[in-house]
Amino acid sequence: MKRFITVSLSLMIAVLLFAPQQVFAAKPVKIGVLVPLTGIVAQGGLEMKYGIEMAAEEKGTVLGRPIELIVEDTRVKPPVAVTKAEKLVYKDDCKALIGVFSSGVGLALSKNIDKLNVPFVSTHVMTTKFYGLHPLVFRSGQLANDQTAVGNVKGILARPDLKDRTYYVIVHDYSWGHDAGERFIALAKENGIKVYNDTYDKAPIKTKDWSSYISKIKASGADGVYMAFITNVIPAFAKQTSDFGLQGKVKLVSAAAPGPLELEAGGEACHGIFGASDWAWDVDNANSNDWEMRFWKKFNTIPSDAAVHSYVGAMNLFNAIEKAGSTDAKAIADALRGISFDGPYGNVRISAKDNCMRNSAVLTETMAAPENPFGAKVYMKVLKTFTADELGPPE
Amino acid sequence: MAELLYTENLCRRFGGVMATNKVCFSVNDHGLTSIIGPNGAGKTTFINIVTGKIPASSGKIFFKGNDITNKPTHDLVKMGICRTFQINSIFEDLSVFENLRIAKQAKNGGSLRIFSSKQSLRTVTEETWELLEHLGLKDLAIRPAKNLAYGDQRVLEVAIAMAGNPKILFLDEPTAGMSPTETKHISKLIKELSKKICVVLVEHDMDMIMSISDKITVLQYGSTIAEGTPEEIRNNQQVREAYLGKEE
Amino acid sequence: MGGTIGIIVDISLNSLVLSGVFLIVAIGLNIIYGLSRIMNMGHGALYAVGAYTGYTLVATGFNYFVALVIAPIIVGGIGLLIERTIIAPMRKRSMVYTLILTYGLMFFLDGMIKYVWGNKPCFIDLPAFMQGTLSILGTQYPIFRLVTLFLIAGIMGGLMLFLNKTKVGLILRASSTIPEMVSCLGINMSYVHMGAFVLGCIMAAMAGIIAGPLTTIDPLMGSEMLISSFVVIVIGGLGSLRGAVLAALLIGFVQTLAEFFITDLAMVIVYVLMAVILAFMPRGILGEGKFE
Amino acid sequence: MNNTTTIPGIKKRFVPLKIFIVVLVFVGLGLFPFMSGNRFYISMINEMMIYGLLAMSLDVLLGYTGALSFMHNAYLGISAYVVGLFLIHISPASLWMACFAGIIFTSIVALPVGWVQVRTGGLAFALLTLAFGMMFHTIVWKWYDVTGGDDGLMGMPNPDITLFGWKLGSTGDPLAMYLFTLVIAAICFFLTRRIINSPFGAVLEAIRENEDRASFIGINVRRYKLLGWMLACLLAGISGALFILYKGYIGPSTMSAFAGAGVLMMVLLGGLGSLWGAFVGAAIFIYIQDYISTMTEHWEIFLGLVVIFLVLFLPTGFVGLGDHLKRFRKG
Repeated sequence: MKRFITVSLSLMIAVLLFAPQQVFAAKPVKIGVLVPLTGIVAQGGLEMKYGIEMAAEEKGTVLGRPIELIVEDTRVKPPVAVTKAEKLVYKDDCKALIGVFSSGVGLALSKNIDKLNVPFVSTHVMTTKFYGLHPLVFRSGQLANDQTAVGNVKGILARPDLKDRTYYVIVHDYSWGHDAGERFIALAKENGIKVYNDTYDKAPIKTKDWSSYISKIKASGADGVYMAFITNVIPAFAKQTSDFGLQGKVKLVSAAAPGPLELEAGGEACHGIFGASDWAWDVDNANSNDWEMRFWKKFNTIPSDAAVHSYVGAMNLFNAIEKAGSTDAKAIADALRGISFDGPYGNVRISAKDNCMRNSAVLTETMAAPENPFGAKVYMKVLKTFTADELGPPE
Repeated sequence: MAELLYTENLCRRFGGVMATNKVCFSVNDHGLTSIIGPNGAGKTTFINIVTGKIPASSGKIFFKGNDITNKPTHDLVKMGICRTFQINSIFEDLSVFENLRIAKQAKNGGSLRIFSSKQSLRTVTEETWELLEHLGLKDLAIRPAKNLAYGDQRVLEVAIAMAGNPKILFLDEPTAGMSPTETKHISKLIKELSKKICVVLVEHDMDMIMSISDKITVLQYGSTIAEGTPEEIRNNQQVREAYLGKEE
Repeated sequence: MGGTIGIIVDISLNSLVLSGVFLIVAIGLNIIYGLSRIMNMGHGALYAVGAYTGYTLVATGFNYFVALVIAPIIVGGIGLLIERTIIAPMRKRSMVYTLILTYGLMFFLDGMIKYVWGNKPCFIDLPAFMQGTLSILGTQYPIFRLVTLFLIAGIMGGLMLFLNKTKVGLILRASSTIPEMVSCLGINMSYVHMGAFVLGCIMAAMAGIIAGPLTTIDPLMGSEMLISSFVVIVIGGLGSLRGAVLAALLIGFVQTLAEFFITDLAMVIVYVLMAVILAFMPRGILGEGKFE
Repeated sequence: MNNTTTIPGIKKRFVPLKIFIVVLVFVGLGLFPFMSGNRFYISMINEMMIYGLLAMSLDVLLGYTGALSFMHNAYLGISAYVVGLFLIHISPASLWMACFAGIIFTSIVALPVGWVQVRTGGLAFALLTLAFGMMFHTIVWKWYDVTGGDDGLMGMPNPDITLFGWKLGSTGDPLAMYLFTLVIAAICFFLTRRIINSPFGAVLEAIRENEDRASFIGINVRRYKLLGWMLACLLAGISGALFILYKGYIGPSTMSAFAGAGVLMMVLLGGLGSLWGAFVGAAIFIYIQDYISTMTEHWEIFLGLVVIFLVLFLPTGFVGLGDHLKRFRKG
């Protein structure tokens, strides 16, 4: 018996070693993907990775060469992301970087972009600091804070039941949160929307127990909350406000679109969250519906805005490399300026003026989901669509 | 003969128990004084207070006339009040040579030199070798202290205390666990030492006590019940009762 | 809507709940340290495993209170497995190495949680009667949080009874003060250490299930609770249960008040408090080792 | 070879062999960037040297004074922030002034903290370092307008490095930065070795061996523990300055409790009580962490297993392996 095992083992190893190496027609074009796979936003990072993988598969080849994605986990920590970017560019010889969830990581990466000397397309960073930050740094993904603020303020003004509420502003304590908070307060004041606290509350990202913040909101008597939280914390905050019996009385307006998976977990308590976002699977057009089904079949997770942004961002990047005709950093960057792609949420164009995308967006409110192929119980219903120029910024 | 060290009504209370109860104890600048008493009489507690290991509850200690009650241990050692421990307390991973060298260095000073090498402290190294030779530990010099035989470790324990050139040396049961030959060796050493400096010995080995002590103090339940020469103590009725219990 | 009384009620109840959760996690950590001088860095991860197990049990149809009993038993079993395989051989090693070993255990457990349950936050759905709020003195307070207070009081009462009244409890208490003496009495110390570790894990799991509905269950809940429970047992005095009770109340109130009034610097206050107490009372408020 | 009758330093055996190895390693590291030229490996080794310096500073505390610090990386962070702020706000070109300011500030902060730390011992000391470390972490994280909060310090210039009058290049150029780190790390290594073998170092070792007995041979344990603490924090400050010059970035996550435990791991991996072991430990830890995390999403599981395996089966760490094997040979 013992002999039999050793023989079969050696056979197996032999097969493994001499398996026919896949003969490459030509050297692949390597693209570095930087997404958070651990830490608080791991779910968002996973969905971003799916979006980019889907784009690479559907695009197939660039400049006649296969696309090879090398994925690295940023752990939402800027120093880690910089080290991983160095590895992707120097060791794996990647021609471009894509992804990045948080503004902190995005800004740290942009600081080192001269050393790395490759184009960087961020697909989820919302900080307004990205406008014209660096000739090699682009944004093609989530709405920036100013665009979301415009969308939300216009949405509030259009709704009589929201117009005259006083809003209590509470943000996650990092650059995106501060930026989103300040933008909304400034714009709300211009349009006569009552804001309870001009100096917005800053909550640590790792906050789990929101009871003391909710008691503050109850004590303030405000009947609306403008929250700038990371996507997967929104349902948790909503659930705890409903635990405290505030769901009917206090209206939640969000600066970022809640993740669908997290909405499912939140369930009943997550109804009534109001906010602007690029896309939700309730958007009804041929391109969007077709994309949703392809995504659902391939990954069996509810299609989310994090996935669709990364998909569109990746397509823009691949088309730019195709247009540039070479993998030279400057050529790709020039090609990226002004490029556009007709994706699930309409035409997404990267403005030549400030390297950031312009695209249409939707105003949504979460409620019980109708019959849908994904088995989702809660969904973001589309109330209104904004055109790109409505959200600005002017070019 | 001026009094080197004396205590006035020294007390130490642990909760309700008076471990040391108004002890008045005095020693001159040389000679061998022994402290004996049944287990739990407060011998080690008394030494712990005088050497600063634990603070006194009340009472005073004077050394060369000035009050040293509750002074930190390292200052007391610098003044020359050194001690050994009942349970071996040596620098295990360091070599025997280093064990004594560091004690010498702490005494002679030079610890603040951060860039010169250990050997640059000439006198410290020379004195360490002399002490090693004197105590017959020379051939064990480079062996780590923890690999020594138990008896040798006890000798090292005394050697470390002696390295500090003490004026008064408290020995807490130095011969505990030693073989008869080693006990004889150590007794000779202690007797020789008590000629130059004051030695206070806490021991259970009565033959040793009676043979080498100049003066004996007997403690029971924390207070002194008798004091005197070995002869007086041997015939003292109270001491016999304390040890053997009252005859019915 | 709130009114000042309402706010006071809110804050005091919130801090009681927070102190309660801190207490149960810290007690578990203290039991393990008090009895076998092991500082378990993986304690936070076991707390998270308890919460997740509770979530899965409730999701598969068990009643919340049934889950509150089953999950600690499961986690206790996991604790037993861990103790037998990697903690027991560390008995004779120095404290530094056990710290690093349990640090590795924490990484391992956190990784396993992500592997088994994925990244998404989960919520334990409570039985009907506990949902909704109760109006007390002009403020709406969730019923569940009040129930938590009773649960915590019950668990602490049960623990005190177990330690003071039962024979095993007596052995545990004795071996925390003089381990050598207990082994002389013919009690196999490795069973005591095993018992202590398992009891610690059970407490961590219970705290996890109770805290589950209060906060959110996500992979990072363990590490955040670990640091808070360190703060509590250090201030209370390592190994002293009564000290942990005092410290949990102190930290619970200070943190909640600080979060309410000066939200930003809340956590700085807590750490400054810990540093001050440790500086002047290195043994913590009640001193070390008194295991009652 | 070793004559006990003369007055030797006991550990003087094989002296020429050890010096030869150290010089060989130093020259090898020096030539490496010119030979391989691959920027990724240059910057990886650069990072290993910086963390090695930090691990060595922790080894001075843990391996030589016997005091366990959970968050020694906090002092790397403080120095890095001060160097960064100095370069951003005061004068972007003066590299040496910035490093000097960083190290001095770290020592000023470390003194009162150290004074409080040395009043405790054993586990209380370790947990107090956790408390102070978390305090610095939270302050740095909350003081948004000065430190940039969670995003870390932005807008770091790249000053030029002039070493003994010779201009290496700007901190942005990995080669210049590599050589700068190598020289500074080497100087710190030799100075620390000198200090450890000095009378002061002997006192630290005595305190590590037996704190009680040390006070009974006349050592003011608290004062020397404080001096040992200051030396460790000073070295951490130097590694902090190198860190921000190399990375151009510092954030609260570098000063977190987990990064602190990581440094502790490096020391234990390398083997306690051997200064160059800390560098070996740092290199291994960084390689394992990077290598595993690129392999799978669930890298935490494997890292945990590696740690448990090392503590159970390789207690004295890789460098300590020597003593481990020697003991076996003796049977």
